[in-house]
Amino acid sequence: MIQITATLIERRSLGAGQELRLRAPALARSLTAGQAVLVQTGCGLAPYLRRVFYPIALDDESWTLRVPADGDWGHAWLRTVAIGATLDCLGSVGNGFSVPAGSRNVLCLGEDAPASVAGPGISAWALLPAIVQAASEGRAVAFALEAALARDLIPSQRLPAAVEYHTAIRPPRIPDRPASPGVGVAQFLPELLPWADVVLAAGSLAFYSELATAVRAVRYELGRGFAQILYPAAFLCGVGACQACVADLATGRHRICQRGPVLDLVDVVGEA
Amino acid sequence: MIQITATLIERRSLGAGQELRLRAPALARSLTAGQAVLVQTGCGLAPYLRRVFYPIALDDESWTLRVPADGDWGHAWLRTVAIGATLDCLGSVGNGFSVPAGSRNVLCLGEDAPASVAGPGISAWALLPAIVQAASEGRAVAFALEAALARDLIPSQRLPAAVEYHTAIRPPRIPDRPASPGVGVAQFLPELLPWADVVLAAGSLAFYSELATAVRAVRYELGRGFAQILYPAAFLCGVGACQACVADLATGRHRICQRGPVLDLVDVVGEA
Amino acid sequence: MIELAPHNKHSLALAAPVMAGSGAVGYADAWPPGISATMFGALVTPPVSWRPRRGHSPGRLAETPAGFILTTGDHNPGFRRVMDDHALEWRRLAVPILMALAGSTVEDWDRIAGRLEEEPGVAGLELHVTAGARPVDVANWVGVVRRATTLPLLVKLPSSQAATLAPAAVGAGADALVIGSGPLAAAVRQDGARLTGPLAGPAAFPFTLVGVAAVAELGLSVPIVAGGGICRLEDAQACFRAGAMAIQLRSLLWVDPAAAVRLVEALRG
Amino acid sequence: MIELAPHNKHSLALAAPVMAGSGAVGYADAWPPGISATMFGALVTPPVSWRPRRGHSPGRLAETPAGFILTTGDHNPGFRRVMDDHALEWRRLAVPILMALAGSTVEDWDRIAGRLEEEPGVAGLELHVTAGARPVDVANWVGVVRRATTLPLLVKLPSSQAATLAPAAVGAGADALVIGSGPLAAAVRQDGARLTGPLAGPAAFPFTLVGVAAVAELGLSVPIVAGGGICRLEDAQACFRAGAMAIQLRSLLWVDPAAAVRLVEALRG
Ligand SMILES: Cc1cc2nc3c(=O)[nH]c(=O)nc-3n(C[C@H](O)[C@H](O)[C@H](O)COP(=O)(O)OP(=O)(O)OC[C@H]3O[C@@H](n4cnc5c(N)ncnc54)[C@H](O)[C@@H]3O)c2cc1C
Ligand SMILES: Cc1cc2nc3c(=O)[nH]c(=O)nc-3n(C[C@H](O)[C@H](O)[C@H](O)COP(=O)(O)OP(=O)(O)OC[C@H]3O[C@@H](n4cnc5c(N)ncnc54)[C@H](O)[C@@H]3O)c2cc1C
Ligand SMILES: Cc1cc2nc3c(=O)[nH]c(=O)nc-3n(C[C@H](O)[C@H](O)[C@H](O)COP(=O)(O)O)c2cc1C
Ligand SMILES: Cc1cc2nc3c(=O)[nH]c(=O)nc-3n(C[C@H](O)[C@H](O)[C@H](O)COP(=O)(O)O)c2cc1C
Ligand code: FES
Ligand code: FES
Repeated sequence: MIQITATLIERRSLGAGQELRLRAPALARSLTAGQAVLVQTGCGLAPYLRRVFYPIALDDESWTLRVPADGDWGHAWLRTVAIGATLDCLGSVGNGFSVPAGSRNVLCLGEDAPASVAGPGISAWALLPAIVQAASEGRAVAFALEAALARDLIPSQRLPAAVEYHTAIRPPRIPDRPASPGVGVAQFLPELLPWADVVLAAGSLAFYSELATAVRAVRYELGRGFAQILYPAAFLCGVGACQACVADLATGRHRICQRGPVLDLVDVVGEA
Repeated sequence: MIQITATLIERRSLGAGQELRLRAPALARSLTAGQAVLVQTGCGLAPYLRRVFYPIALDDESWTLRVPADGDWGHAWLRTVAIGATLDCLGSVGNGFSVPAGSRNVLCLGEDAPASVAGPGISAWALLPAIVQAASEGRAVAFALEAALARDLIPSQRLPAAVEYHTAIRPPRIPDRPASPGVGVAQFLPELLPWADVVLAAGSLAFYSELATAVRAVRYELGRGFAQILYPAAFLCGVGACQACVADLATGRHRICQRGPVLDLVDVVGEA
Repeated sequence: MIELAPHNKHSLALAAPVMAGSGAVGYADAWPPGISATMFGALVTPPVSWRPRRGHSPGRLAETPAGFILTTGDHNPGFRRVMDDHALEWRRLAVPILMALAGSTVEDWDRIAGRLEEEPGVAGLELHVTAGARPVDVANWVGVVRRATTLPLLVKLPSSQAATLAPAAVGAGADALVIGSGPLAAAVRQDGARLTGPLAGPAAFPFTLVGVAAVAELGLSVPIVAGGGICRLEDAQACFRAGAMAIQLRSLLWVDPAAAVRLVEALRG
Repeated sequence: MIELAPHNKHSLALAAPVMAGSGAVGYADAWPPGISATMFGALVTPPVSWRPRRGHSPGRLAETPAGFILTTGDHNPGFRRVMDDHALEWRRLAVPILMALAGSTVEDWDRIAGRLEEEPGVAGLELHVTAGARPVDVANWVGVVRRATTLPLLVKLPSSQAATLAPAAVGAGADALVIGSGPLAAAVRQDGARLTGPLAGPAAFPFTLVGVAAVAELGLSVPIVAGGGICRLEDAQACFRAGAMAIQLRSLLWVDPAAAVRLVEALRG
């Protein structure tokens, strides 16, 4: 992990949200999709806790983060900062997605999971750099995305042309209530799962649990190495000291900044 | 007092400090030199206390504030805000300078008094709108200014051409230590005080006390109506509720947001 | 209507769940822009003592992270002058006025309470219990006032000691509890001196919330009013969920009156 | 050199006035970027208990204005595993290591203290006194540990109760006092649940400062270490002016390690 000062070089509005492109070569070169960056979002000491961002675009010189249109003060601050200002970044945290060399068919699955439901928010936008990279490496990529509102879907022009894109609107999940089958991305899975060599997913824990159920139904077993998921965790230190990020995984209580944030789906739902 | 949203329309750098011009017609039209404006300087609730500014320029549509190059977080925030952003302002607080109709010779006296010495900082820049107005009304204006560092003097090109400008560098005041006579603006007073019909002053309490001594020495008495001073106070509510701004004046304990911030020098040092 | 004195023959019924906390609008004579009596279920005066008090010397304010310390030292012109200057206006206002009794002068409490018994402009009392008070102190102080007046008595407790002191206050006759004053804190003033006093502003809210939840869990039979650092709709909602029946706003009225108006409207809507 | 155990036959001499507070760098195995042992006068481990503790369930973090609440619940792998995994490395480090003993398991304190008497990797102990403890509890707990070990004993007190508890800690044999853990607060987590725990971050500093000043005014004969929300050079200086001999940094190392490095260098320069 390094701490660096990034320069805000571009702001793009997206509805009420924004995308900020930050010049930070040393960080950008070491970042992969699914790794977290902890960004200071204020002057002085408030807000004190850094905001967690997963890159939505990456190149050699810069990375891009997406500021949601929510009421968070740190996000509000990011939306007012002038171009040319510097932002303090700590990253990368943990390990990201990594597509095994031999995987030809990459299935990406996303849910727009706001913070209130899924614990810390995880956005399907975090899959974008992995999608772009897989497509550029000549792999076949399918991307299925669900959201409660059409405006929260990723516009198709943001994806490489070769990506097969499926979208679904579904009512917000109700915690601890089982999902109706065939709603959301689940409707595409009977067709897509047999085709896929590897799955990369970003969403809530409920979304992952439905995914595991679908894999077991369609492929008869869920083996290690088939599906990678981005675990929704709150990070404070990112280095294993503070123990804020612990989660109860199938194998016990672990620090997600050390084990994740990208985990094998089996680590989350167990082997059974 | 009104609460309004002002738009940042211009930023000018001045050394490490900045001048911000804010469009806010309803406020600008009601403001006079020496009245305070309480500005929110952050997103959300931190910093919670508004920063206090005295206008350094005024027109019908806008007012200008000066952000010092200090370590204050609220000031740091103001230095990063993008043009076009909105700032929440509460103002005006109290009463400002007012030059009596018959005064032909206006003497303005200023000290660069940073927050650490004078309690809340008072800057001689707060005199500028009064200087500009008096000059534009055809009065004769002399302005004597002292600062510890040459870079903290107001550049002469910021003053109307007709203003007679005297500057002095003096070592920082040491609290509770009497000043050496003839240091700082004191050296100009034997000549300027007899000439003046009215004095407008902005500086520390020690500065005002030296002024009173000089007036009594040069003019033999200090009467009510001769000298107006800007009292350095910390404001919270600005409406008389919180009692944060109380000061012990010659006549007792008063709320400066109600009695000041511009007071007669006699209110501060007494009649004797 | 929210009844804050359900066990008292005098009702203290609030038309809105938001009160202006002690001194927030002075003696109903210091109104931030856009703030008016009609927004509130009740107004609380600054703390009053029998004799005038000059209060803490100037230099009363220091900033803390997301908050501040303000020590007025119960600065007030004394009971008689307060009544002479303001009681007539209070009778005219359509909103109940609660007189706050200064925590620094508990010896005055019963005398003032007795004089207010027949005063139509004052609907009740808010007693300010100081930090460090023990349950036995609270029982004594509240008991003395209870014997001096039949008016509704709110007792304001330090939030960090609220659960320890609440049973004593209720046992001695409190009609409702206000949680509460912020914990003692210190900060360095702009002039370099250290100022010590109760924490206020948003930084105080986590203590209000812990105090409200702790007192609610005791299951005492009196209404709870939450105050101290409430600035956002979420703060108010967290207090109501934790067991409060009403809230008090104070510094938000000074620092961002428009936000206070939005908060009151959101709670109404 | 800053001597934190002036009355103990074992010296606890710090080469720098800044310590890494309990768990700030894990068991000296979790280093934020740019942070190394050479910056510090001493390192304090996370709180250790005799048996492993799984700690508080996930969802341990909630934000507050200018601060946060983090409840680890003394999550730790137990004394033996800690020693097996880390004691060798501690012997290699050139900086004194203090083992923190978990406030939730005071019954373990003397047993752990006894085992450490001969352990070259551990220079002393930091006892974590929980909020709500009474002077008599502190006297008992510290006394038991004092009889079990001759090692330097730091006793960490809740900042808001520090002046009340300090004499008991010193009377029972504390070599130095750490002021202290933040007052109990509550905040709403991102998922809507309420989390209660000690306040941390800059919002905790006003309580550290009031606690340090209050204990210093007692004039006890032991060094005072200030910790809790120290983030700026001014904070550190205010603690030293109020009577502290050293400071502890913790969350600043996590949230802004570069600022921590600057702070340490400014204090050195
Ligand atoms: C509580 C109090 C105690 C005093 N004690 C002394 C004293 O011991 N010796 C002495 O020489 N002078 C005392 N004074 C007088 C004081 O110094 C002023 O002369 C007086 O407040 C008149 O203020 P003002 O109306 O000019 O100004 P403002 O500050 O504008 O006051 C306007 C009005 O509000 C009232 N007021 C101001 N502050 C408060 C407050 N905190 N609480 C309630 N009402 C307030 C004033 O009495 C006045 O009626 C006292 C004043 C007050 C308010
Ligand atoms: C204190 C503790 C109590 C446990 N109790 C149980 C139990 O009762 N039942 C059960 O099934 N499993 C328990 N476990 C096992 C736990 O769920 C993990 O399986 C174990 O931490 C292995 O973690 P790891 O190395 O994979 O992951 P990481 O979280 O990356 O841990 C890496 C290393 O750090 C250590 N570690 C992690 N967190 C802490 C901490 N907070 N304090 C000190 N060391 C830490 C781990 O033990 C491991 O050596 C416990 C673990 C710990 C740390
Ligand atoms: C100026 C001021 C004076 C206060 N005086 C008292 C008081 O006399 N009695 C009391 O119990 N609390 C007092 N407090 C604490 C407040 O009741 C409340 O806990 C605090 O203001 C935090 O709430 P706020 O942020 O909404 O202002 C005072 C607070 C302030 C700011
Ligand atoms: C993760 C975490 C765990 C803590 N655990 C303890 C503890 O076990 N014992 C204790 O006395 N204080 C504990 N505290 C309080 C800290 O010692 C300290 O008071 C607090 O972290 C504020 O300081 P900081 O902002 O520098 O982190 C803990 C704080 C945190 C953040
Ligand atoms: S974020 Fe601190 S341990 Fe994982
Ligand atoms: S600023 Fe509140 S009374 Fe003057």
